[in-house]
Amino acid sequence: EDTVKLGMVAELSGAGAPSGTNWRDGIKIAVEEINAEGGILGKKIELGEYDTQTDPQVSRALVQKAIDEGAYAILGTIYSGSTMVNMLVAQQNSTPQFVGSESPSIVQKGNPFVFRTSSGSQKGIPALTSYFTGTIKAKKVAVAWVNNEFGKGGHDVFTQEMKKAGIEIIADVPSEQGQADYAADVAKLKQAGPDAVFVYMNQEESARFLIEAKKQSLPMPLIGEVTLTEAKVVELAGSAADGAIAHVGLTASATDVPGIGAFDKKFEEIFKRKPTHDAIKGYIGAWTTKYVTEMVGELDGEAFAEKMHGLCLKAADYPKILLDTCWDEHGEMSRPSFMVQVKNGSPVVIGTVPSN
Amino acid sequence: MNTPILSVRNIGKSFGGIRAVDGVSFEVHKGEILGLIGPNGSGKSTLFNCILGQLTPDAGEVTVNGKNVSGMRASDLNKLGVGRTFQQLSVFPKMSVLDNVILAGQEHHGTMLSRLFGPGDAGLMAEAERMIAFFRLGHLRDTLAGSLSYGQQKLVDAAMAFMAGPSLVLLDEPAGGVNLTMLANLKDRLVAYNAEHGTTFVVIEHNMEFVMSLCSRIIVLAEGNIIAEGTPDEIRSNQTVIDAYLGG
Amino acid sequence: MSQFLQVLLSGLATGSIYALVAIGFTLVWQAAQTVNFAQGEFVMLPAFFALACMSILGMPFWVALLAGLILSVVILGVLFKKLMVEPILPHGGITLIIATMALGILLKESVKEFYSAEAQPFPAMFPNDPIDVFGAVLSMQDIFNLVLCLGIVVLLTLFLNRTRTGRSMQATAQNPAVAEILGVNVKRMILYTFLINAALAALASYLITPVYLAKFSNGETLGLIAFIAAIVGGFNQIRGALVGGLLIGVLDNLTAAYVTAQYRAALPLVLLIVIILVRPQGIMGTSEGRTV
Amino acid sequence: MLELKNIHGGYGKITILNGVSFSIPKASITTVIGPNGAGKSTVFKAIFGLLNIHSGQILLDGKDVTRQTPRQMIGHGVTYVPQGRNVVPQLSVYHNLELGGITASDQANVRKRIDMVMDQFPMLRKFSDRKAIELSGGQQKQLEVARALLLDPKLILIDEPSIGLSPNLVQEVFQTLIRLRDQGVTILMVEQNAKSALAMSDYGLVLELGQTRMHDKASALLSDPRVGQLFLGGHIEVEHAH
Amino acid sequence: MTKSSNIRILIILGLLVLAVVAPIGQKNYIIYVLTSWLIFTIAAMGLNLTLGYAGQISLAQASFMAIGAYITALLTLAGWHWIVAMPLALFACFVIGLLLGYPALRVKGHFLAFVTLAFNTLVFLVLRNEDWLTGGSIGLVGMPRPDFGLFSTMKQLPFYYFTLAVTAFAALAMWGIVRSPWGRAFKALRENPVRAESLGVDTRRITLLAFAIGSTYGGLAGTLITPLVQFIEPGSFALAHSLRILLMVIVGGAGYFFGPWVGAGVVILLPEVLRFTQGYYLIIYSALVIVMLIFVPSGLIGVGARIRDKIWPKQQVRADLAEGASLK
Ligand SMILES: Nc1ncnc2c1ncn2[C@@H]1O[C@H](COP(=O)(O)OP(=O)(O)OP(=O)(O)O)[C@@H](O)[C@H]1O
Ligand SMILES: Nc1ncnc2c1ncn2[C@@H]1O[C@H](COP(=O)(O)OP(=O)(O)OP(=O)(O)O)[C@@H](O)[C@H]1O
Ligand SMILES: CC(C)C[C@H](N)C(=O)O
Ligand SMILES: [Mg+2]
Ligand SMILES: [Mg+2]
Repeated sequence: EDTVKLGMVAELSGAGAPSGTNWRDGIKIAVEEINAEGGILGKKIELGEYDTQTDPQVSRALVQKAIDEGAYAILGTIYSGSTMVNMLVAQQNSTPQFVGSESPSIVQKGNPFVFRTSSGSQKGIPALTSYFTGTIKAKKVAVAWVNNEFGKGGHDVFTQEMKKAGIEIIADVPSEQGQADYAADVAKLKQAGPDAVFVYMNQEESARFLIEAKKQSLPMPLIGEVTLTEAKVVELAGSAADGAIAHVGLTASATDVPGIGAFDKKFEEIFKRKPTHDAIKGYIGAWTTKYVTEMVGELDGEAFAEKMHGLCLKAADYPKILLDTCWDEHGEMSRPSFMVQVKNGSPVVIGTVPSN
Repeated sequence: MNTPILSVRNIGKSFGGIRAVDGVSFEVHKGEILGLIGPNGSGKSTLFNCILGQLTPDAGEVTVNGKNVSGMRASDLNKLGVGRTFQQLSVFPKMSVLDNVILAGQEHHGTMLSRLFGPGDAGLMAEAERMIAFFRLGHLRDTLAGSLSYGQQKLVDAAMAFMAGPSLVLLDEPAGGVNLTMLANLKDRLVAYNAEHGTTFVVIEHNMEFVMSLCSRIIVLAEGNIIAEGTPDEIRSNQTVIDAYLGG
Repeated sequence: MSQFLQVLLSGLATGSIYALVAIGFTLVWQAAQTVNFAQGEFVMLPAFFALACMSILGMPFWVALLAGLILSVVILGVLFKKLMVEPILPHGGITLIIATMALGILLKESVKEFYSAEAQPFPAMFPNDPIDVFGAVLSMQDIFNLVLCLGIVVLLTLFLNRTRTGRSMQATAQNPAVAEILGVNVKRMILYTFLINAALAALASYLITPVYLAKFSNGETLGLIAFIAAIVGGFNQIRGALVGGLLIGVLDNLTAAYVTAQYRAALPLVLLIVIILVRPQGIMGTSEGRTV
Repeated sequence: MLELKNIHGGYGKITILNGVSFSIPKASITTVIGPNGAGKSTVFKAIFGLLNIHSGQILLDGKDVTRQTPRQMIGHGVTYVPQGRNVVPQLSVYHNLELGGITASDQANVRKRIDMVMDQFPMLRKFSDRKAIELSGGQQKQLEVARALLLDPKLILIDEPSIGLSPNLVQEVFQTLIRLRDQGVTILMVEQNAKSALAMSDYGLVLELGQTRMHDKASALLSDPRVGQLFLGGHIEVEHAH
Repeated sequence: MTKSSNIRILIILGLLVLAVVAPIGQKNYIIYVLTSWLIFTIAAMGLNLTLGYAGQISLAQASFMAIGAYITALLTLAGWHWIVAMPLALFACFVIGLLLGYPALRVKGHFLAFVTLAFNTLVFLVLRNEDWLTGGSIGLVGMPRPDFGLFSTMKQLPFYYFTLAVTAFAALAMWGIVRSPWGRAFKALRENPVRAESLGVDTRRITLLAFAIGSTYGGLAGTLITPLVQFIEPGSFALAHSLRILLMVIVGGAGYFFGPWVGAGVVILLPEVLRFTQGYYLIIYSALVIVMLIFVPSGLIGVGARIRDKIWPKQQVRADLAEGASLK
């Protein structure tokens, strides 16, 4: 055979479609680039696309299908709820899998074949703690979160962190995925009057929240992780997003980083829109597959997984990794990250956080 | 006579402002064929529905064989041996004629459990076939009841009322739409059944020829009240009844 | 106190949106005796029509809104009636319900594939400037929604009950065979129903989308909640939609603020069950009458 | 006035009418009799455009009206009162009546006629605001018959009007039909209440197994012993179930 | 009569043989899909009883799969054998199904649809929010597949046969139910409950039973989903899945015994077949469903007969014509 198959299993329809399609498009760019450079170990990549409909059961079946059809590695899924289900299948088949999910539990199951493309919230959120304790010196905070696998994971990490830091959580406001009306949530936060609010929701939900927050003129800083300042959220929320702050693993606005700037340009040219961090995650996942496979020297899932553990790739040597990145023995990932704030309708990098 | 098979005491039923049945009392004796007539809207069907558990009367009491059955559910009444037909066509349209007729008898055979594990026809096939043949519906045995003509459905309806071997049957306009020859037949059948099994009938009808020749006693209802009661001859010549109902 | 007022007013505002969608359900029920499970998608779509007109054809906002309205009336009104309702309705309610569910998927996925999977901002017809009401905040748009909803309910109720065309539509829904025998133009009455429904959907779409953002999946929850609102209010009365919508909007917000956010979604459902069991015809509905 | 030429037709796969032919003159009453399931109602449906006609022709005043829609038939001045119950359940009695005249261009006239039929059936006036579904069976039938009188029809097809009506009202309906006939309206009626129906009719028609068997003066049918024996209550031999 | 039932038995045997050989030599994924087809057939069979035969709309079938699945999961995780967990799960579903039947005693049609829909969503919320028991949105993971000593179902193929056996048994039981007087009583309830009641049918009991038995089948499907997927979470039993099962019943042909088999086949397999169309497959799929409902509204099970009628149009004469006229 002169091709190597990769299974791109993602949320191409259903609630997760915005994340999934970005992930797919990021991967598409990577695959094109890799194939232009001669593929992996001289074999061209053949990308299989599998749509989970944002349904965990379907995602599980599709990972099985991708493997049946000869996928050497799986790229996806994004929603933690799905990843939790389908990573078992990849594991049973000793197939390496790059996922775009952030829920802490994913790397806590002892699965040696799963690897993140962004750090889990148990790493991302603690990076924010110093911001709460140091920069804004918060005494009491509130948390508004989306009640799904992703949000719950983040919520739990955040409450633990705050407890450790001795900050009191005075309002805890869960909301539904797909919720449209945030009036009650914001009213509740307003009433409670915390020093800051930690907002942990998917993209559109973040946007709707910000719009309502502005309407009711919620006075305190809104701080998030990953999603809150994403380009999409800013586009949707418009001026309501101004002032929102978030810690992000990757952002297309970090154009100072040469690789990211280039990717950003290319993506916009092809797809006529700004890449989200899911697009960059997919891109990195595909490139890592190439780099590490070529280190191993053959198409061997087990060897690949073994190689990945404890591996660090430097952007200087492996430019398409974009930032220096390491994976630990659980498949958790670390790399430098950014603090971003929305100013005048666009996210601006206001600081970098070293990898932890 | 001994205890009446059906006794209705002071039944009343209103719908909004309309007093459909206004405290009606009467008794039906074992083996009697009683006619119930009256102008449209006089409360005949409502009275039936109150007696048989399809409606809850506002007041009053119903006893069957001396047993108080007020508030009893229709299916339980049926199991006590009370059968009925409805004024409106009331078959099971997407079931075959045969299934319609078997269904009408099956709940009287065996127990709930034995009906699950017993034979599919609950042992009623022969009986049902005979009943169908009697009403000259043999060629329609496997036809869906819903695609029968009006009169044919009326006959299926009547056939169903007899399947369980009831001791009291309340018929709401059995003659409507039935061909005269078949109707004569139906009348013979009622009379024969009555004679053989002592089955009691209460019949609502607007076909005077049918009622007068079938019933031994007739009750006339108007505006929810009994306005006359007597033998067919007495009723025929009762001026109140002629004015309110029979016409000139 | 100001929290309570805020929650109450916001609830009314959201409730009027639910009501706007719910009206479509009660209308289709009263005039065609069926349920359109794609109603949520019917409300999701017109905003995309308008967006497409703006972004692809470069139309100005108000022109695009008009074009979107026309497209909705043609596609969600005329075509829907001709291609789906007419052939399937005679085969019974459930079949049409399933077909409209499939239609919902079709519309949703088409928007996703041919327009975008991502949410889009949508300009508001009215300034979103906050208005202070004793310390609580409402927007112009909120107030307009409420007023509009009331107006539509009154107009539609008058139309259905006070005009001969309206009554012919009801007759068509309740007993199409009889309507036909009496010479009612049954097909035209059904068409009217779906034309009105489509126009209402477009209107609702333009009012909702600035807040909800334009997204292919918007119909899912919206359709469901509006449906529940319609039932709670009373399915066979247009005004039921208003009462149901406002009630659910307010109770939903009150629950989220004061009782439990985790089980917030359960509240309309519990309300639904209670109402159905205690008063099946709904708060404003009338009973369907004699069965024996 | 109305002529059927060798009509064949039925429901779906099943053929019910096997060659029905007859013609009726203007301003006459014709009563159709026959056993249950003969196809009487089916003939009416065929005329009114509600049946799948395989072959044959229907002429109205010499014009071919085969396979026209009910609306077209109404346009030609034909009205139809089907068998069974046919009211619009949730509309009021008054609005049900109004629907009977929905195709008329002169609505003022319809309102006048509504007033007229209400005089004829006082129950309708008394209950004009009630929902039709709430009426008793016979009251609903009165409503239906009254509803058919609101237009100025040339031909009335009326399928068993007597079902559910009290005897005085049956007479009332028959008298109305006679009055209409005298005004020049043609009436085709199915009745199982055949003796009184034939007595007031000009012609009688016997239908059996989807075919016309006899067509004669009503009085001739009434006095025909075979007709009496077979369809008017004479005895037939049937096996008894018990 | 007997000839056609002989043919039917032959067809059934043929299909059974087909079901036995179908997965042999197939990849895991295909076997997995076939297994889910069987499992959803069971769930759809249950709904077909409730809806197709007894005429009671239920939009809660997925929640019974959930109840069956979670009970099985919790018990097998606690070390119980599937064979012990399964009957307990079924019993629970039966009892809860009875309870769900109560609203059906008061309301019908779309009202009932919404009560059941509400129930489905409430079950979902409980499963998601009560994480001390259900694992919340993270779900439960690592449930073992049953091991019957000599026959272990750990591998995909044995698990398929295990499922096939359970399905066959369930189908047989359903066949027995719908052919018994109960089946007739269910239909009578669907067609005319008032008349049925007046003929002695205890419509109350029959309504409750229709729900209870239908729900038990949903539960049975759930007890099989748990070991098949070995992971369960609330989202897999949300409303959309109830609607999917409803779609199976309608597309297959409500009220026909083999309807659910066809329906589940189409709903599960058609998307697989269409997968090659990439992003468009849901569009094509839903369009196909609509077209199907327009042309065969009573379900695919009737397609054969319709095609036969098209190819050999057969006019039937009225049955009484043979008896001859009485008036010559
Ligand atoms: N919708 C239908 N589908 C199939 N067959 C039908 C349908 N309606 C009637 N039939 C059949 O057609 C035949 C004639 O029916 P029709 O209703 O015309 O009888 P009819 O003469 O009016 O009888 P009745 O005196 O009982 O009203 C009957 O055998 C009946 O079974
Ligand atoms: N469910 C109901 N709601 C409102 N009114 C009702 C209801 N049922 C019956 N009525 C009214 O009660 C009165 C009696 O009706 P009922 O049907 O008992 O008359 P009936 O004597 O059977 O007449 P018919 O001879 O026409 O069948 C009528 O005025 C009717 O309109
Ligand atoms: C849409 C994203 C916020 C989802 C997230 N990556 C997850 O882990 O579920
Ligand atoms: Mg009556
Ligand atoms: Mg007839």
